[in-house]
Amino acid sequence: MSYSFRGGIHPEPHKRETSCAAIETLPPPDEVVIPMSMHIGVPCEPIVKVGDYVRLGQKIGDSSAFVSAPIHASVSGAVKRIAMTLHPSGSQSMAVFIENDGKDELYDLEPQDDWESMSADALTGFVREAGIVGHGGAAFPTQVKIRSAIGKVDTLIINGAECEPYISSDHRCMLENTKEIVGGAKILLKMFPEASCLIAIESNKPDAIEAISKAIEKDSRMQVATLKTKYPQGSEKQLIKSVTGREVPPGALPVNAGCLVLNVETTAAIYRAIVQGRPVVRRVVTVAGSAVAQPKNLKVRVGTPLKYLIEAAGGFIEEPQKIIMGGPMMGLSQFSLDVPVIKGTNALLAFAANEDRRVEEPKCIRCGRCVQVCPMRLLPTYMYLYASKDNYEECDRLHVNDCMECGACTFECPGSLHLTQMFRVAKGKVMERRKK
Amino acid sequence: MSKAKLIDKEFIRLAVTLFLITAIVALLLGAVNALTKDKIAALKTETQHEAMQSVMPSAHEFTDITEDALAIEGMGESVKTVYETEHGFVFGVTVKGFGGDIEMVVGVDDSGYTTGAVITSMSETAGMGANASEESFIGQFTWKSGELEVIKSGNPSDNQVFAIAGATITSNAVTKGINDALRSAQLLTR
Amino acid sequence: MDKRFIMTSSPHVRSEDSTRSIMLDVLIAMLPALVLSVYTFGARAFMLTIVAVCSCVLFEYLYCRLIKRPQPVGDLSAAVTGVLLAYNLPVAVPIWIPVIGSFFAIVIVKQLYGGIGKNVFNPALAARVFLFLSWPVHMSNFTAPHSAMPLLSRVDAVVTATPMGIVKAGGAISGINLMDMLLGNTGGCIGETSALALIAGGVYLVARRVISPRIPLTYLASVAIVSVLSPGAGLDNLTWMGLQLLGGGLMLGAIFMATDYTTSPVTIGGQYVYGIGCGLLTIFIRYFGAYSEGVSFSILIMNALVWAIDMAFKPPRYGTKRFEKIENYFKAKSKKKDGESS
Amino acid sequence: MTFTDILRLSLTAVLIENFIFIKFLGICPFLGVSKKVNTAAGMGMAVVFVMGVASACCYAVNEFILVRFGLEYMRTLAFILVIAALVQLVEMFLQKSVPALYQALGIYLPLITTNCAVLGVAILNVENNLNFIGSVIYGVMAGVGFMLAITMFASVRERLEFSDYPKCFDGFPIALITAALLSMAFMGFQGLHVW
Amino acid sequence: MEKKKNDLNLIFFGIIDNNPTLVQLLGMCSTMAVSTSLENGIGMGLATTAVLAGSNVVISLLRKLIPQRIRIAAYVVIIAGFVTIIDLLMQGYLPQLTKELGIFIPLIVVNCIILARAEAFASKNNVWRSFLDGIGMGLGFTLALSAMAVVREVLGSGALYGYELFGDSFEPVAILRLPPGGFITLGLLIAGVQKLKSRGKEDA
Amino acid sequence: MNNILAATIALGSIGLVLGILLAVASKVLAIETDERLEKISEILPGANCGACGFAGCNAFASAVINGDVSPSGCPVGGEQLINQISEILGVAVDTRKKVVAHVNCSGGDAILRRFQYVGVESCYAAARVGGGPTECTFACLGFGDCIKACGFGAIRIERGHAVVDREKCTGCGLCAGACPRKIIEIIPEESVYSVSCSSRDRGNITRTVCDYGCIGCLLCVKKCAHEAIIVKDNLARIDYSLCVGCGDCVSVCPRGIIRVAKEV
Ligand SMILES: Cc1cc2nc3c(=O)[nH]c(=O)nc-3n(C[C@H](O)[C@H](O)[C@H](O)COP(=O)(O)O)c2cc1C
Ligand SMILES: Cc1cc2nc3c(=O)[nH]c(=O)nc-3n(C[C@H](O)[C@H](O)[C@H](O)COP(=O)(O)O)c2cc1C
Ligand SMILES: Cc1cc2nc3c(=O)[nH]c(=O)nc-3n(C[C@H](O)[C@H](O)[C@H](O)COP(=O)(O)O)c2cc1C
Ligand SMILES: Cc1cc2nc3c(=O)[nH]c(=O)nc-3n(C[C@H](O)[C@H](O)[C@H](O)CO)c2cc1C
Ligand code: SF4
Ligand code: SF4
Ligand code: SF4
Ligand code: SF4
Ligand code: FES
Repeated sequence: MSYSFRGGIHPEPHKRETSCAAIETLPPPDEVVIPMSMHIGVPCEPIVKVGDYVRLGQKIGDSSAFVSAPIHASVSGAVKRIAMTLHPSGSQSMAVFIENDGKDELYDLEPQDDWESMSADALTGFVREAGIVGHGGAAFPTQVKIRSAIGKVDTLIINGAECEPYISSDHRCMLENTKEIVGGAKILLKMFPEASCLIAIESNKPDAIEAISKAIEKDSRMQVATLKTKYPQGSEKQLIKSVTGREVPPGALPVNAGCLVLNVETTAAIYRAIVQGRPVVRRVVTVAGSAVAQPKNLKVRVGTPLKYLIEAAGGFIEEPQKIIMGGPMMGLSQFSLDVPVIKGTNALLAFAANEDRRVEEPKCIRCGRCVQVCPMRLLPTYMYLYASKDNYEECDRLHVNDCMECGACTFECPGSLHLTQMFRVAKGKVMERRKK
Repeated sequence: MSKAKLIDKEFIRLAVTLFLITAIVALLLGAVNALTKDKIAALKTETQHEAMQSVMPSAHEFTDITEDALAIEGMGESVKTVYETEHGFVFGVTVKGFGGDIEMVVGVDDSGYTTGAVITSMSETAGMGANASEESFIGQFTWKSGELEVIKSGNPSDNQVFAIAGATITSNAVTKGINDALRSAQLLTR
Repeated sequence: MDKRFIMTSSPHVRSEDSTRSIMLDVLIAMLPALVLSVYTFGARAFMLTIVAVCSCVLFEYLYCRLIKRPQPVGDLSAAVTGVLLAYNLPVAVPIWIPVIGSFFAIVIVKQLYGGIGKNVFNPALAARVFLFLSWPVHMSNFTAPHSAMPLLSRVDAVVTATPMGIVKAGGAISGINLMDMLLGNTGGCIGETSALALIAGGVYLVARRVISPRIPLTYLASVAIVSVLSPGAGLDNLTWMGLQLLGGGLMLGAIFMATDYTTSPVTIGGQYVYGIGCGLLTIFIRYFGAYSEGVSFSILIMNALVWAIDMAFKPPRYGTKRFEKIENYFKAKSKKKDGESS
Repeated sequence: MTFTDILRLSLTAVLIENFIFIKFLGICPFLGVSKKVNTAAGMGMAVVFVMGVASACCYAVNEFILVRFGLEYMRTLAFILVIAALVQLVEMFLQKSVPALYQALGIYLPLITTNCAVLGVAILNVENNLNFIGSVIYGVMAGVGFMLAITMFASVRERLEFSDYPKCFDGFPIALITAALLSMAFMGFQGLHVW
Repeated sequence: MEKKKNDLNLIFFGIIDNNPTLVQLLGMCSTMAVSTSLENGIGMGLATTAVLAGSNVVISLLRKLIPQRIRIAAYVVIIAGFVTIIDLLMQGYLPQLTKELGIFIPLIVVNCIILARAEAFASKNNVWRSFLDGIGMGLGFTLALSAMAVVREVLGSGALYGYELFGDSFEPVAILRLPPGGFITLGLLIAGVQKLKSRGKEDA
Repeated sequence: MNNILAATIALGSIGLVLGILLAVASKVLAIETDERLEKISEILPGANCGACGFAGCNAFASAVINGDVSPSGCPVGGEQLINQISEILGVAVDTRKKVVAHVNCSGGDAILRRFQYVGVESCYAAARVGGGPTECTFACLGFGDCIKACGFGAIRIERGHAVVDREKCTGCGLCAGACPRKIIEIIPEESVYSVSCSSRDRGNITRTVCDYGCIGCLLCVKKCAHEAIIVKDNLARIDYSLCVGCGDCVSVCPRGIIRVAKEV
């Protein structure tokens, strides 16, 4: 039996092209653009000046705020510019431009060979220093997450679900970085001595399940959980529900359900940071979509503009209509290929056709599919109606704020309504209302 | 609040005004009633007479024998009033229809044949049971005798009538009333 | 050419289903009933269906032109309404009946409220009741199967009793054959006589995930349960139940009309309640009402309650205790079972 | 009054001869106070109460004054007077003694004086020759029918807010069309025969 | 002279601009219940007009004498008095119509139009103006009733004022004589009026 | 005659009894009520027709007093009634200077677009997708959230951007709150001139994306003899407490965006 939850959808996976291809390394470009805001929380301040020489892995930005993660140079070379530039979110953000001297001079942190004897607190400190943020998409500073969970968690869930269509970066990492992932999990188990660890993988990745199972064979505290393949299986709340049967209460965090969820690559990053002394300067990005010539998984330096990734994937075979950073369900569409890869970037998609079936006049026919698929058991069709009449009070009463914007309802809607976007608006307005 | 204060000028004004207005209106009404009372009563008998006349045009004198007639064993249960005429009887019949009571007047002559029937009051559905008062249906009940039967299609024999389409209940009810009248006439002539 | 990229909020992919594809599926699912109906009642059944479909589509087109709304005709929902309206007519009705019915269904009941998704009452059913109340004679003029009907000319009253009609009138039960009712070899409206063809359509719809079986099953089950417990007409319990299930417009109503998206609840709990409500009302009207059929009236009445039902049967909020308890209970149970079996 | 009689009276009043959908009594509050389910239900409750009490009082007035003195023709006058005073008394009484109930019902009371349904039920009681218990049951049940109709209608009207009808149908027209469709559905209860 | 003209305008005000049924939306019950035929409609309309005019006059006469607190009770009694008079007269002279209109004759008492005019107009204006207002409002009511009745009788029974209009081939829309027909006709009629009004506004 | 007498006495006594009852009740059961409530109830039509959507005139009256509904909510009473109610409520005659809303953007269709936006048709929603489709991130998006917010129908979209009709605008400011780009300013009605732009981008950028935008050239500042214009963050703003409405600045603006507000 594989674990599951109620609701969810079964989109066409489109993973075949990339999931079998080994990760290729993309050489760093001549210039990287490193935004000072690559995580949820307070943006970093640059701690270098124009003209400074920085080495690969050297810290170039930091913040004293609790919810933040430092930022490191992903190439060695001179700081050319520090200026506002376009961020993948569409807004302007401060960024450090580094001219790559091609030497990749290292500025590694000290590897901690004796990590097994260190305290959880000290280990978390290294997680912070390495600038680790969640690789699962939200880019929440991992150190904050771990710190607030210490002592309150009995289940550690390593999220290898990768439920979004097209993306296979986690899948490849599980096959190629197995050792690092399991190693990271072990470090985490050290920090959570009373917890057991579940590595949760969707059933459509049997090779990954096998590889991880083999690697953890001897460890009694680790176990692989096979998940039913469906979207959004990888979402924290649904994952916790699937594997533990617990529901995270509204507005609460996973710790309230005794769980800590970390993405597989986040876990690997912890291993790399502590055992190898390497901060987050690279990440694996799936480049795919109907407009891309040769879809593939690329290991790229943070700060590489998107156009280099497209180039490495053979360019466009068709005029792209839409560029998406991230998965097709949760990702952000982009209007410029000059924006850089950031720590949370797990995919870059380019679509040639009208894949989201935009129509002239979206109309709800009350088919109820959105209600059936909503993993948060909300009533999207009603929330949409009230939101479109600006009745945010009623939206609040229908718990629009529980919506995690997974997009399942919008995917299913035969009337092509922009449901999820409407809820994003409604959530904003509800918060405004509450503040008043 | 003390009792003394309760009955003040204002209080009296209210009660007295209301009393006066009501009394005056009542007085006027009483007067109007006195003027129209007889007229209304006369009208009532007149309409009744008209209905009876229309189901038995040959008759001129209608004598109320309801009390005696209803005492006879086996009288149709729906028969409410009975008048004797020089050629037969006129029955006031009330049956349960679809939407409530159907009141009709039925004439039966001495030979046991219906001379006619009219519906004087009913609350059947428009377009359905209400069509019962149309000649095409109620007209079927002239010059019939014996036990009548409702059919929906085919060729009617002498003691059969066509149902109103979509209103079998009404048709059956009316027919039951006629049958009751016919049976009662038989008892009375015997 | 415009070189700018398109930007939307996520998600960026959608399923293949559209309103049009769904309606097409419904039309396909209704075909078996039409075929059988043409076999039983002759080409006039087909002709009336075409008239109804064409006039529904035409009225939708004209109305939207008149008030300058974007044309919805392409979504095929008017065609579905047309077919269902025709299925609710006796085969002997004059040709203008489906035309007027279509006008009422599309203009008054559907478009006046804003078109698809906005109407409160089921257009085809409301039109059927409208026609019944306006021209009861035509609307209860049922013909016997295989009595050759003229294709175009006027049909004078022919009147056969439908199975439900016979029961209501307390007539000869011997004339009723459940097998005939399953195959549609009885008097009745164009599309309602063959339970088998309707069920086939229903299975197709469920298989294509166009409808969930929740409403049809609860509807039929509640009728079945009540009727099996309180048989009538001197029949044994099961035959009586069979008669109630196969007779009249129940199958058509339960599978195609109670499931109409716009006029039924969207919540799962709501759908159960709605199905049961329809079932109980139908039985109530059939048992105690004057009219032998209760399906149209009961669905219309339940239509009015749809939003109230939805709001009363909201799914429990994610992460609230009430639900967790129930779920844990079942989990514990199933775990125990697993343990035993292994 | 046997149980069947009561059942028959009740079903007649609630379903078969629903005051709103079939008999056309009490349409003004039905259309006016049905924008929100809560208010509609409150109004319904108030009507049930007043119709029950009015049936009882009018029965008494009819039986002990009008019939006794041969003043049947004064029915309308006597009844409306009783109802008007009654409603006002009930209102004042509730406001003073049961403020909670007044909060719930009180605001609807004034509307009821000029509601055909209340006078209508009093007159119908007399026309149908109902005895005291019958009158009260019919009164209450007709009120229940009103309440059923108005709450059902209100729940549909809340939905109409999201419908998209031509501007000239705004307000009463679309409400009336909706009431027509509901009334059509209620026609299905015609000729109900449970007893 | 000027003033007189103004006063007469009151009548048209009631019939058209401020039609009690179609614009003020009052007195719905009898409007729908008795508009199945033109004869009933006109009968009801005129009966109501008589009561309206009568009660307006009397209330206007007494407006200074009636204490505020019992004014509603007093008005109701006066109106009921007129209604009963009309009822008795109709029973005496128009028995068939009385039967058709049934319970709705006594219910004229609670027709909101009458009390509304008593309160809003007669209690504040002089006798003559009140009388005209009553006539105007009454005629407006009659007009609305007749309009409805024409639609419902012609289409619902194929007749007008009892006279058959069409041959046998016309099959009347029976639903128009039933309660749903009342709701629909009134709904469409008011929609029509609102449309006309808004068009008038746009032109201006 | 007897009958008539009976009628008079019987009905009269019903009236008397009820009159007494009511009178007594109104004393015994009297309770304190808001004086204004009674006053307003008195002048209301008293038809209790429910046309206002409230359960009767009294309910309406208390709603008016609580400020839940405007005195114009009674469709029966007409204008005269509205005035009377306002009088009773003592709604103070507004002595403040009238203010109106003004949309500080002249771009509209003339602004370059960064991408094609598809989605919920509202400014708020569009502004949250990639920072909004207009190349100028300060510009009016033209989906009319302000129109929806305005209860007086005072705003319309013209050439792609919102325009306020000063006649209808009451200065309530709801539109300003609804605008996600915060470009609606509430200004004195008498003020005639305004810099209809909100771009704080540098001049060279503004110049490339919009035909109108303020480039912060300071010409108006220099021209203004009353020091009523300041440029901050590349954007000129008029200080209305200093502006005398001379119009000197209008002619010097190279972008032609200092204009008579009514004509924008
Ligand atoms: C203000 C804030 C505080 C948070 N605090 C914690 C925390 O204390 N512990 C934790 O595990 N996660 C914390 N999170 C992270 C969320 O639980 C979640 O992991 C993160 O938002 C990404 O989740 P997603 O990828 O499912 O969207 C916090 C998030 C926010 C926005
Ligand atoms: C709808 C939805 C789908 C998600 N899918 C995945 C997924 O497939 N894989 C994953 O690792 N995280 C996924 N996430 C993010 C997780 O909720 C969670 O934030 C993450 O696993 C926490 O690990 P991190 O902090 O290391 O990123 C998803 C989140 C949402 C809201
Ligand atoms: C709204 C409605 C009104 C009805 N009105 C009548 C009626 O007035 N008279 C009647 O006999 N049957 C009436 N019926 C009952 C049905 O028409 C019933 O099917 C019919 O009486 C059976 O007769 P049939 O066998 O001719 O169809 C009514 C049914 C409904 C639903
Ligand atoms: C499963 C299904 C059932 C439907 N049933 C009906 C129906 O009973 N009557 C009808 O008029 N339209 C029906 N339609 C068509 C369409 O949804 C209907 O016209 C809407 O009510 C229009 O808003 C149906 C559509 C679907 C998908
Ligand atoms: S999925 Fe779309 S069409 Fe269906 S109910 Fe939800 S919003 Fe409406
Ligand atoms: S986007 Fe929100 S409402 Fe839609 S399915 Fe996901 S959680 Fe539910
Ligand atoms: S919302 Fe208020 S301030 Fe804005 S335009 Fe309308 S009336 Fe003026
Ligand atoms: S002024 Fe603001 S709210 Fe109005 S249309 Fe422009 S961007 Fe939208
Ligand atoms: S006329 Fe107003 S309630 Fe009947």
